[in-house]
Amino acid sequence: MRQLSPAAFLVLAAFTVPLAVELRTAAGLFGVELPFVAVVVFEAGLLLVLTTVYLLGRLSPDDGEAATA
Amino acid sequence: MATFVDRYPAEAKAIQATFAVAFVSLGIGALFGAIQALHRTNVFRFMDSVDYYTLLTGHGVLLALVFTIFFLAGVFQWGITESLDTPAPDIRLTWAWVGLMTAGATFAAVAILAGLFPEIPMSADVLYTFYAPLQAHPLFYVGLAMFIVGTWIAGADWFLSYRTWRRDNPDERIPLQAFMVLTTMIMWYVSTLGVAVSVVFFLIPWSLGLVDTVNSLLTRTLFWYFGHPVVYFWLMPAYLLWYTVLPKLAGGRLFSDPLARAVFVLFVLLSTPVGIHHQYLDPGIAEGFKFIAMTNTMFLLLPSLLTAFTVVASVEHGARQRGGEGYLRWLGALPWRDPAFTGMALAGLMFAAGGFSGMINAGMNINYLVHNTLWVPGHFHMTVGTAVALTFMAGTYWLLPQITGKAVYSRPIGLLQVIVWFVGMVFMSNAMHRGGLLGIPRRTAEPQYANFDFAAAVGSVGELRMQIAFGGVLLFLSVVLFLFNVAATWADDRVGTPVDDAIPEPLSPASGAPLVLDNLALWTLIAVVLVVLAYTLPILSIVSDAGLLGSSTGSPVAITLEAVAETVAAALPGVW
Amino acid sequence: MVAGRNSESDDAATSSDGGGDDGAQPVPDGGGADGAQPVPGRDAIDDEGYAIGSGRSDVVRRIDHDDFDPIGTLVLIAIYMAIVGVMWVFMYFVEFLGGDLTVIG
Amino acid sequence: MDIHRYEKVWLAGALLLIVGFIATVSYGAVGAGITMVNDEGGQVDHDSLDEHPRFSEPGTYADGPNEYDVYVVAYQFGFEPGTQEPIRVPAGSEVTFHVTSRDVTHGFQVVGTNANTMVIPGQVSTITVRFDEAGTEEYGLLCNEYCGAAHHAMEGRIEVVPQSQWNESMEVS
Repeated sequence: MRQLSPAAFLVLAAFTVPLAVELRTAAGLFGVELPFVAVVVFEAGLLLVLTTVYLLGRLSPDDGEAATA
Repeated sequence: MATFVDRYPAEAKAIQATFAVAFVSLGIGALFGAIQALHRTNVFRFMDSVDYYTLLTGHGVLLALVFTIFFLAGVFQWGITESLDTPAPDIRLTWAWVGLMTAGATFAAVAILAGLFPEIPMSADVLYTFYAPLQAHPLFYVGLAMFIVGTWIAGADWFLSYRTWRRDNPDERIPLQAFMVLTTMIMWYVSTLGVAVSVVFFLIPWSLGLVDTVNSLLTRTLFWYFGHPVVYFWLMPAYLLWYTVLPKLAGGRLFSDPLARAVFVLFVLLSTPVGIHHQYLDPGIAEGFKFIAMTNTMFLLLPSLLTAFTVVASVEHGARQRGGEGYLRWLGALPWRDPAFTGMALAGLMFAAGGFSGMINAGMNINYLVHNTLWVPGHFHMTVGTAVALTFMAGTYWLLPQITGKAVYSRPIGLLQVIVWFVGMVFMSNAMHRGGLLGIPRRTAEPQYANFDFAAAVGSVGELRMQIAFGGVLLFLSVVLFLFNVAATWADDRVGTPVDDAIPEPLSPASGAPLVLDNLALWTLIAVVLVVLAYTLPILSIVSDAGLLGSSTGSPVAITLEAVAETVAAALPGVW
Repeated sequence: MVAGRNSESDDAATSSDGGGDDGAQPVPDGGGADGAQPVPGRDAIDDEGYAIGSGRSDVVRRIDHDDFDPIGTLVLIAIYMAIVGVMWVFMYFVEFLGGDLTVIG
Repeated sequence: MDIHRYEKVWLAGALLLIVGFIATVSYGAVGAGITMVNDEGGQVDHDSLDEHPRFSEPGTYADGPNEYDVYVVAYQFGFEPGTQEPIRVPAGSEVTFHVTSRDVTHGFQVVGTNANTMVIPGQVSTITVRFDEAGTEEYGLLCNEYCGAAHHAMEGRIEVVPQSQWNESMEVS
């Protein structure tokens, strides 16, 4: 599990926001009407994944594998 | 290791003054912004809607003119002194423009804020664009004029430093930062002429009652003659930081000095003959003039698109030097924990998005779709409100230590601050763009109308309002964190090396740039010719149509609750 | 976030920060070809081992003009170009021309 | 000056993008026939609109088969007609709005549509749009340029009346 610095964690968290906000528009283009909660859930999901990656990175030592942005 | 303040203490003092004024107006302007975001979305209101426009005027003038221009004046003074390694010709001259600009800004601010107090017979609720015949108190126009003249003296100050340097270095290339400052000021001199004529020859005499009428379309056209270049006046210092500082922060070097120069020359040439694209939907201007303005505007995209490549390439160079690999994985190798770097990077990213909505605004007939809708403030909160403002805040984390000799109080707070700004702006400006497409107008205090509702295709208008309010609150929070960090830094003690302030040489050096690029006189001449070509006929036809002074008598912005009550009452019959 | 690092800087990578210059020895002349001031010394560095603007201090190799091709930039820019193109067509032909009451005179 | 080949590629792409934008807009003007608000409306003396043949009695004027002219005066803070009583236009007709201001600069936007123009004192804005037979029956109207203390209350309505129900009483003549 590669390491995420606190900074990287924050920056990535910031990037999840536009994704979540635009989720419904994207769905709307395919005629899918997503409720507002869907957006909240989606954002929460993204943050959860990110947090897990971050914590795992804290626990397990870095195997020196390269980063993915 | 000595930094700027140790080498140029006198200049540093003056820069500290301009930064101080900039940050104070940033605080006030941001507070107004937060109040507006909550008021017009009907989330939280404590004032009457008529006061909304007073705050809106304050928000626009304090942030778009005072914060940006005072900060960039500091950056330019730093850039000139540092890159030419030449002290100000006479520090009293420097303090003269700092003083004049401050006095002018204060006058304008007083005239605006007086509008909040009915007992004071003074108001200037004319918004940042002060379209006649809406009439502000003379103090407002006088303040603006003093402010502009102050910037002219500042420019003269910098050209004098350049002359001194040139005398000692007859055959050198102009150092890049100095080149950027000088070209930007040339653009500024050319473009401020319009607003100066409008304010000094028409609006001041008219507000003093010396002349009875103005030609609304003429003063409006003169305003936009200046109103578009001014956005480049905000943007150029951000570009200066992106070109010369960001690569260094990323651990790299500027990809190409010659291209950076070419880009600034293009801005000198094309920034001004485009103003009419703000008047696509104005009567009294032939479609042909609008089309010419559009083609100029579209080609003005070129320098910004080139900047995108050069700056990103310079940042990539840093990432590669820091061990970055792959097509995109290198992004991970960047120093994201540096608030100065991260702030500028996020600002650049958002500028890419704001650039797109700008392309839409530039399209002549598609303007029917977005003109004066919420889309427009959505656009400029991404550009001047983030590309410029966030870059300035990020730059502060790197510049403030140099001009105060003090290390930044807290890097983590700084990082949090720039990220909160980014997130807040995503919420607010995204919702504004969407709202605009639904036909929600800009510059209004009320979210709802009596005769109709706005229909949202995806989601609901209510959600858009919530996003605007939430984003506005985050943005205000970000400014609070920023100002706290700045104040705490300022209150700290001097340290030996507050910051790593070395700027590495460009990968592709100035020597590769054609000498003609440094021929400032030539570019000035061509710029003037282009302006004459683009504006002579429109101005002549506007004047011959409605006369130099037109027929619009003043309409002082009176804030009376009765007027509002009557109008609302008048509008209601439409409903029932 | 932490770069893929070469072995000599692993200790930095495993430490609690992403870009600190602890461990990672800056290459001679701090990576910048400027050769002006050196990278700030420890005394100048805040408690978290960091001075703002010291991106140079994590430089692990020096890349000069001739051996640098900004392929990553080209990729990013191409993606941007594609997005802008699609969005423009959508905005103009769907949002605008698809709209009601278009001005024809 | 040496420019990296990637940057040359980008430069070409950027120029292509710019030319593409201009081409699209030109298509809109020539192909789709979209006309900009321009100087055709001419000028009026906004202080003596009551002496103007049409603005003195603003409203809908019949002007040839299925062609109508609607004269609207914008003022602080409303439209005449539009605010007190709605603007009425027949469905399935081509309508030219002639809008001017009695006092300050206003905006004239038919909510949620492309009918949108500035209204500047002394100038007449003219925009022609087509109201389809099967189109919307009612539109909102708003001022989208700040015009003073009660700007947010400056609004109105446009009623699209089916041809069958359209009668002389709805016209000024």
